[in-house]
Amino acid sequence: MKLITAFIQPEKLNAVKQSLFDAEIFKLSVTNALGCGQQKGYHESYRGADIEVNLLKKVRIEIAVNDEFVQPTIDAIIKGARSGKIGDGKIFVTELTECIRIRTGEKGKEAIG
Amino acid sequence: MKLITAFIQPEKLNAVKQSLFDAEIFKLSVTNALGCGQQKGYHESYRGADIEVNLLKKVRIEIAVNDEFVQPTIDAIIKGARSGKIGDGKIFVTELTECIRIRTGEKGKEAIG
Amino acid sequence: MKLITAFIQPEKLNAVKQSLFDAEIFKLSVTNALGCGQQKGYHESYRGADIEVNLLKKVRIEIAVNDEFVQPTIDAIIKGARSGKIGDGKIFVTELTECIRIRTGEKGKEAIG
Amino acid sequence: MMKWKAWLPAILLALPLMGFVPTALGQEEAADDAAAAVEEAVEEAAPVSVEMFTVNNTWMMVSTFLVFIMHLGFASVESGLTRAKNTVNILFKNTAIVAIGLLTYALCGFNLMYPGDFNGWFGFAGFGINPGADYSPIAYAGGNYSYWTDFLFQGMFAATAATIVSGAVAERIKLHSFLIFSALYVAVAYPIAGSWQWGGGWLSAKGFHDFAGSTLVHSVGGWAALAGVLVLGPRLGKYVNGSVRAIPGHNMPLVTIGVFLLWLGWFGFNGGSVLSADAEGTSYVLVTTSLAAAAGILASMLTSWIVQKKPDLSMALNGCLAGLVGITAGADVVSISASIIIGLIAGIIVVFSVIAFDKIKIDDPVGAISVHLVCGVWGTLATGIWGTDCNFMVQLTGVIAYGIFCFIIAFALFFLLKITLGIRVPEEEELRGLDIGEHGMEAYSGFQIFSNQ
Amino acid sequence: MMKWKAWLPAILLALPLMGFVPTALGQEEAADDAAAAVEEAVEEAAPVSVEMFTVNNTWMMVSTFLVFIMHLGFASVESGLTRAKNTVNILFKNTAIVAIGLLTYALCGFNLMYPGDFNGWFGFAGFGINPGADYSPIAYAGGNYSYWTDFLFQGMFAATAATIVSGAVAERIKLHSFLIFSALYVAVAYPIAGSWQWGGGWLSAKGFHDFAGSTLVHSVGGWAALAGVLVLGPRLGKYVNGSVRAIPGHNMPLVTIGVFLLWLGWFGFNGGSVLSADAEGTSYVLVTTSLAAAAGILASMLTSWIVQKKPDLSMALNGCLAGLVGITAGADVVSISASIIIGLIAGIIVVFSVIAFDKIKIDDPVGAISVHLVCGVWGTLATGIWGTDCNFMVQLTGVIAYGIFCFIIAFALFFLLKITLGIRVPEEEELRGLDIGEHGMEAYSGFQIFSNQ
Amino acid sequence: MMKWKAWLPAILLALPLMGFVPTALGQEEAADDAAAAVEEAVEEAAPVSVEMFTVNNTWMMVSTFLVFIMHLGFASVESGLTRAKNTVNILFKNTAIVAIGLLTYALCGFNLMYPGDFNGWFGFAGFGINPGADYSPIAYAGGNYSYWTDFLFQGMFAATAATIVSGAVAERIKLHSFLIFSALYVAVAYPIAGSWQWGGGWLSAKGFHDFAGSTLVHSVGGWAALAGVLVLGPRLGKYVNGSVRAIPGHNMPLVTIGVFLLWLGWFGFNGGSVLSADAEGTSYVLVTTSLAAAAGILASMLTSWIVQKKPDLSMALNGCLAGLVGITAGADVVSISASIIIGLIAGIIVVFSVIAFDKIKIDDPVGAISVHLVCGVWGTLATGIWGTDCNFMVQLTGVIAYGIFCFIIAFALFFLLKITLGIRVPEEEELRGLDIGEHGMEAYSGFQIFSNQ
Ligand SMILES: Nc1ncnc2c1ncn2[C@@H]1O[C@H](COP(=O)(O)OP(=O)(O)O)[C@@H](O)[C@H]1O
Ligand SMILES: Nc1ncnc2c1ncn2[C@@H]1O[C@H](COP(=O)(O)OP(=O)(O)O)[C@@H](O)[C@H]1O
Ligand SMILES: Nc1ncnc2c1ncn2[C@@H]1O[C@H](COP(=O)(O)OP(=O)(O)O)[C@@H](O)[C@H]1O
Repeated sequence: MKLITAFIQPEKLNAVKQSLFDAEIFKLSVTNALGCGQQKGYHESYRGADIEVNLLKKVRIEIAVNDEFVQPTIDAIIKGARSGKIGDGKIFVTELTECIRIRTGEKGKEAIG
Repeated sequence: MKLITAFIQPEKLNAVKQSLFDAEIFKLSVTNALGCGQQKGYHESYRGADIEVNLLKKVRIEIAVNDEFVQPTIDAIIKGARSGKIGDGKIFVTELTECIRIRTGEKGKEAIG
Repeated sequence: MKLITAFIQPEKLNAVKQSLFDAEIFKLSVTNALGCGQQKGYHESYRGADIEVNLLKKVRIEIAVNDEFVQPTIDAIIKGARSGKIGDGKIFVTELTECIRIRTGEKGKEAIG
Repeated sequence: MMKWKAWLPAILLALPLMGFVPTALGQEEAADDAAAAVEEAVEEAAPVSVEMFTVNNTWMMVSTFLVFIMHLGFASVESGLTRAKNTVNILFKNTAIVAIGLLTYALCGFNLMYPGDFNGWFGFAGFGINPGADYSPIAYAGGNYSYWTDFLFQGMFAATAATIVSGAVAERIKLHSFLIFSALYVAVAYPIAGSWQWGGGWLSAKGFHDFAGSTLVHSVGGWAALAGVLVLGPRLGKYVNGSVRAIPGHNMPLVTIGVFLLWLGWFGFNGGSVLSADAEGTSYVLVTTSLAAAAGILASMLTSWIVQKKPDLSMALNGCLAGLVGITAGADVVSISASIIIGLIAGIIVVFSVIAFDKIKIDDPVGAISVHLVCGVWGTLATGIWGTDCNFMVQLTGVIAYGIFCFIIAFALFFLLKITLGIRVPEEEELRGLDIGEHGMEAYSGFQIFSNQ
Repeated sequence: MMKWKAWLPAILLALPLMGFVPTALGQEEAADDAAAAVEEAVEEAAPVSVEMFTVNNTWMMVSTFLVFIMHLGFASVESGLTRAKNTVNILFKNTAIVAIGLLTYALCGFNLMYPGDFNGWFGFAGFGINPGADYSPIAYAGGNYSYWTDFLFQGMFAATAATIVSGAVAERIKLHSFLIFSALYVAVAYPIAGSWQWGGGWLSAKGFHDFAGSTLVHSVGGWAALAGVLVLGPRLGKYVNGSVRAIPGHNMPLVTIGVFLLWLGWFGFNGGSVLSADAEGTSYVLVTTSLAAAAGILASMLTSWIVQKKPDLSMALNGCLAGLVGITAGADVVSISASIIIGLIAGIIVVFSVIAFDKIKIDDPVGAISVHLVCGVWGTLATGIWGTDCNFMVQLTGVIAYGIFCFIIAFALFFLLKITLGIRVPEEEELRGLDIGEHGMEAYSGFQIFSNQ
Repeated sequence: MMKWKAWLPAILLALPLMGFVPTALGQEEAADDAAAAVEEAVEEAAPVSVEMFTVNNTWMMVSTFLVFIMHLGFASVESGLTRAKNTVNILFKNTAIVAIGLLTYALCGFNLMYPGDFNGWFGFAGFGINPGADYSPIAYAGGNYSYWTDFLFQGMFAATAATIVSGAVAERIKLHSFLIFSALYVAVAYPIAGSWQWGGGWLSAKGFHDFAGSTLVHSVGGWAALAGVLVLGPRLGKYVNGSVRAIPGHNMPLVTIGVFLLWLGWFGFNGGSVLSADAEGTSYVLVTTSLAAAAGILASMLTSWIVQKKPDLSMALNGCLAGLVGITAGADVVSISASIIIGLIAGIIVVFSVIAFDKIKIDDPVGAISVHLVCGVWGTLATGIWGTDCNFMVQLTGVIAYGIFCFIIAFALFFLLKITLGIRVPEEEELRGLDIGEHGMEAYSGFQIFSNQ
C-alpha cells in the first residue's frame, strides 16, 4: 500500500476531485497548506508597504491506495491539477505499512478502499 | 519507529485524547482536515439550492511511536473513535526512519517520547 | 529521498525559513497544527473558569529532500527553531518512494528541488 | 414526532392574522387619519414657528443619519452573503459608492431630480448645490426642513440604487467597470427617474403613490441589478450540468448586523419620507414599517422551514428586507392589518423568488433582485390594492414605466462597458477571488480559509 | 514588579469615588430636582403646544430606534460569547424573537400590559391595536407621544425579555421549543407582569419604583433564563469530573460591538422612559446611566484583574451591562454619586456571580442570569436605598412578586415543553453544533474552525 | 488596455470639482449665512421658549449618542487593522478608555476644561459635577442645552483623544502602562488644552477657530500618538534590513464597520458642535462634513490606485476619516466647494503621509498619526485659508501651541512610564500576541489562524 500526498493549487481542488472520481478513487483527505517552491512568491502592497508573499496558499491531498492504484491516482491528480504554470505542485509517494478501518477494525487491503 | 496517522470525526477528538492518555501515550499532533470516504457526504440546502457536502470535516492525528507502542496506540484510537457508524475514519501506519528532538538534539527512541 | 516533517513553535517559522534559505533549501510546505508533547499545556482562565490548554499551537513543516540534503535540512531546522525550552518540537524523517512534479511530470531526484 | 412540525408553521403563520381582522375597520380609519396627517404635513405651507421648523429639521437630520447607516447595512449584508475571497472588493465598492453617490448628487443629481417647474419628464436646475440668493431657511419648505437637510436626505437615498446592484453582480464584475456604471446610473438615471414622481413630474400628476420608494429607489436598483446579472452571467460553479449549486455566504453575523442596520435605517427612510416631524404621520409610518418587517421575517422563516425543510437564516433575513421594501410604497396609506399582510406576502414571495431566479439561472448572490425588484413591485401594487386613495392601474403604470426606463438604460450601460472595457474578471481571478486580483489584499489576513469553493 | 500591580486596581477603584463625596449633597438636590422634573414630565397632562408634542414625540421615536438596536446588541453579544458552531442558531433565534415579539405585542401584549382601568392584577383591552374612534394624537398622552409611538416604544421593550433567555439557554435548546416558549412568555407573561407596575396595577399603587425596568424587563427575562437553564441542564463538557471547564466564546469583536450597541440602546431604554423630551429629566437620566455603565466597566475590569489575575475582556463587557441593568430602576431618582456606586457594585457583583453560578453548575454561556437577574435585583433594591422617595421594603416586595410569578410560569412552560416536544437537542447534534443540526448551514463557510471544543 | 486606466483616476478626480466652481461664489455667501447662523446659535443668550429649549436639548442628546458610538468605531477600526492575536487587547483598551474617560471627566476634566472665568491658561472649578444651587436648566446655556447634556456631550469627546493614541501604539504596549497614560492624559492634559479655546481661554481670545476639534481633539490625540510611537519603537518585523514590511490587518469588514460608524458619529461630533439645534447651522455643517468625507474617500482611493497600482481599501477608509478630520475645524465657516477641496486634499495627504511615516520608521499600525495629527493640522490651517473671518496666522499659532504642549506632556508621560513600569511587552509576548500574554484569552477561539506573521 502507498500513501500519496500531493500539494496543488487551491483552485484546482474541484478538478482533481473530479478526475479522481472518474478514475474511481473515492477516498481522500484534504488539508490547507502554505507552500514555498519554484513559484517564488509575489509581491503585494498594503498601505504602501510591500508584502512579500512567499508562502502561497496550497491544498494538501492525502490518498492511501493499494499498489495497483498508485499510477492511476498519480495520473488523475496530474490530469486535474496541471496548468503548465509554475506552482502546479508536487506529488509525494511513501510506503504505507498498515491501514485500519476504525469502524470495523478491518486491516490492510480491505480497509483502504 | 512508526508514524501513525488517523482521520477521525471531530467530535471524537476529546475521547481519543482521553483513551490515548489512559494508554500512556502523551504526545500527538492534530490538524484540521476535510475527508471524503465511504460516508458519501450529505446534502444541505442554502437559499433553496443544494449543497453537496462531500468533503466532511475530520480531524487528523499524528503520533510517532516506538514499535512496541504501535498496537496500544491503534487500540486506543479505535476505543476513542469508534461509534460503529460510517465516517469513523481510518488509521494509517508508516515507517519512521528517524526522529529528532529539536530542544536537545536527541535522536531515535529517546527522542520520540 | 526523504520526507522531513517538523513540528515547531509558530513564532519560530520565520527563523526556520531563514535558516533553510541560508542552507539553500528553498522548498517547503507548511500547515497549522495543534500539538501535545512534553510541554504539558498551561492553564488559562476565562470568565473565572479554568481552560486547560493542552493542545498548543504548532506549525508543521514538510520538506522533501534528496538523501544528501537530509542532514543540512535537519541542522537548519534545529538552528532556526531551538530556544532550549520545552515545546521546541520534533523532527520526523520518513522514506520517500517517489516524487513527481505535476507541471512537467518529472520524477525522482529532478522533481524534488 | 415530525407530524406536528408540519402544522406548526401554518399555525404560527395564521396567528398574527387573528385578532387583527376584527379591528381592521377601526384601523382603516386610523390609516386614513394618519394618511391625512402625512398629507397635511407634506403639503402644509403656512408659516410655522421657528420651534416647529427646528424640530422638523431635527427629525429630518436624524432620518438622514439613519438612511446613511443603511450603506453600512448593505455593505455588511453583501459581503456576508458572498465568499471570503471577495470581501474586500465588496466593501470597497460600497464605500466608493457612497462617496460617488453624494458627490455626483451634489454635482448634478439633486438638480436633475428636483428641477423645479419642468416638463414632467426631464429638467435640470444647473450644476452644484446652492440655495439661491433669496434663500430663507424657514420658508424654503414651509418650515419642514432647510435646503441643506433636503439635499443631504435625498443625497443619502441616491447612492442606495447603485448599492443594490453591487450585491447582485458581486464576485465577478470588474471593479472599474462597476464604478463607472454606478457613477452614471446614480448621477443621471436615478434622478431623472425620480423627478417623474418626487420631482413633481408626470407620474405624480397621474396620482401615482410611492411613499418612500418601493419603486423609485428599490426597483430602480433592482432593474439595474437584473440587467447587470443578465449581461454578466452567473458565477463559475453556480450552475453545473444543469443543477444549481449553493455557494454559501461566509459570515452570517455580518449579514445579521447588516439586516438590523437596514431595518434601523428604514426608520429614517420611511419615517423621514413624511418630510416633517409631524407626530401622528411619522409614528404611524414607523408602526406599519416595523410590523411589515416583522411579518416578513415570520413569513419567510416559516416558508423556508416548510420548503427547504430547515429554517434558513439567510432567508429569514431576506424576508425582513422583503417586508421593508414591500411596505415602503404605502407605509403612510395602508392600515395596520394591511401592513402586516403586505409584509407576510413579501416574506413568502422572496423565498420563492430566490429559488425561481436560481431555476432560470439568474445568479444573484445576495437575493437583491428578489428583495428589491420583486418586492418593490409587490409593494407598489399592494399600495394600489390597500392604500387609501390609491389606484391599482396607476400604480401598475408607474411600475412599468420605471421598469422600461431603468432596465433599458442599465442594460445599455452594462452592454457598452462589456464591449469596451469588459465587465467580467478573468476566470483565474474569479477562482482566486477578486480581493487578490483587484486589490492585492485579503479581508481576513492570517485566517485559514478554504478558498476553493 | 508584581507587587505594585496588586495595589493598582485598588487605587484605581478608589479614584472615581474621591471627589464625588464632597459634592454628593449638592447632587442629592440635583437628583431631587431631576426626579421632580421627570415626575412632572410624566404626570403633566395639561394641554401642550403642538411644537412641544412634536418634539416630545420625536424624542420618543428616537428612543424607540435605540431600543430596537438593542436587539442587534443582544444577538451580537450572545453569538460572540458562544461557539462558532452555534452561531447561526443564535442569530436566528434573535431575529425571530424580534418579529414574534412585535407581532404578539400588537396582537395582545400591548392591551394586556396597558389595559386601562383594571383590578391591578390582570386586565385586557382586546386584540389588535387601535387608538379608538375619538383618538386625538396630542391629547392621547398629554402631548408626550402619539398612540403609535407608545405602542412601538413599548413593543420594542417586549421582545427583550425573551432575548435575555436566549443567551442563557444557548448551544443546547431545540429551536422550535425555544420559539414556542418565547412567543408565549412575551405575549402573555411579560405584559401581565408589566401591567402590575407600568400598567398602573397593584405594585404601582404600593409606590414601587422601577424607572425603566431593572425588574420589569431584566429580571423578568432573568428569572426565565434561570428556569430554562435549570430545566435544560448544562452544556456537554462544561462540568467534567466535578471541575468547571471554560468554553470560550468565538468572536470577541462581535461581543464588543454588541455591548456598545446595548449601551447605545440604553440611552433610549432609560432616556425614553422619561416618556417625554423634558430636557432636565432626560439628560439627567442619560448621565446617571452613562456613569453607572462606566463604573460597571471599571469595577468588573479591576475585580477580574484581581480575582482571575488577568483582566478579562468578557467580564469588563459584562460589567458594562451590569452597571446599565443596575441603574435602570433608579436612573431618575438617585444622585450622581449614587449612580456611580450602583454601577461599581454591579460591576463587582457580576464577576462573582458568574463564578458562583458556575460553581453550582448553573451553566449560562453568556452570563445572562448574572447580568439581568442578579443586577436587576440589585438595581431595584439600590433604588430603595438611594432613591428619592423610594422605600426599600416596597422595592423588595416588587422583586419577590416578580420572582415568584416569572419563575413559576417560565419553569412550568419549559417543563411542559420538555415532556411534550423535548427541549434539548440530541447529544450528537450538540457536539456537531446546532447550525448544522437545526439549520443545515454554517456561520463561517470556508473558515477552518476546530469545532471539537 | 492599461493606458486608459492611468487616465481614469485623474478624470474621476477632476469630475467632482467641475460644476462647483461656478457656484462657489453663491456658496461663499451661503457659508457666510450658515456661519452667521451658527454664530448666532452659539451666542444667543436671550430667553427662549421651553419648546426651543427642549428641541435644542434633544438635538444635543442625539449628538451625544453619535459621539458615543464613535468609540465603537475606533475599537472596530483599530482591531480590524491589526493582527488577530492582539484583538482582545485592543478591544479591552477601547472599552476601558470610555469608562476611564467618562469617570475622570466627571471627577475633574469637565471643570478643568470649562472653569468659568479664568486666566486663560489654567483654571479649575472643583471636583465632581454639580450644576450649583441656583441652577435653572433653561437659563444654563441660553436654552441650548441642560447642564447634564453639556457634561455628557463634552465627556464623550474627552475619551476620544486617548482612543486615537490606542491605535498607534497597538500590538506592543503594556496594558497597564497604557491605561495609566490614558487616564492622566484624558483627565488633565486634554481638558487643560481644551480650556484655552473652548473654555474661553487665551486662544479663543486671539480669534482662533476650531469648530469641532481638528486641533483640540484630533491633533491632541495625534501628538500623543506620535510621542508614544517614538518612545515605544516599531513592532518586531516591521522594518527588516532597511526595508518596510507590511503587517496586514486581520479583519476588513470590522474596519469598514468602524469607519462607517465614525462617519455616523461625526454627524454628532460636528453637528452637535453647533451647540443648538439651529436648523440652518446644523444642517449646513452636516453637508460640509459629508461632502468632505466623500471627497476624502474618492481622493485617497484614486491616489492609492495610482501610487500603489491597486486600489487599497484600508486607504480609502483612512481617506474617509482624513476628510472628516480635515473638515472638523471649519465645517461651519467654509463654503461647499471649499469643504470638498479640503476633503480631497486630506484624502491625498493621508496616503502619502502613511507611506512617509513608514519611510522614516514611525510604525503606526492604523494610520492614526496621519489621519488625526496630519489631517487635523491640515484642517485647522485650511480653515485659515477658506474660513469666513478666519486668520491663517492665528490658526498656525494654535496648531503650534497645541503641538508643543501636547507633545511634551505625552512624551514625558510615556518616558516616565518607560523607565518605571516599562511600556513595551517582552519580545516573546509580542510574537505570541498580547491577547494570550496580557489577557490569557483569544479573540477568535476555535478559528485556525496563522499567528506567525
Ligand atoms: N521539496 C518540497 N518539499 C515540500 N513541499 C514541496 C517541495 N517542492 C514543492 N513543494 C510544494 O509544492 C508546491 C508547488 O511547488 P512549485 O515548485 O511551486 O511547483 P512547480 O513544481 O510547478 O514548480 C509548493 O508551494 C510546496 O507547497
Ligand atoms: N484511502 C484513503 N485515503 C485518504 N484518506 C482516507 C482514505 N479512506 C478514508 N480516509 C479518511 O477517513 C475518513 C473516514 O473514512 P470513511 O470511509 O468515511 O469511514 P469508514 O471507514 O468508517 O467508512 C474520510 O473522510 C477520509 O478523511
Ligand atoms: N511522538 C510524537 N508524535 C507526534 N507529535 C509529536 C510527538 N512528540 C512531539 N510531537 C509534536 O512536537 C511538539 C513539541 O513537542 P514537545 O515534547 O513539547 O517538545 P520538546 O521535545 O521540546 O519537549 C508537540 O506539541 C507535538 O506537536
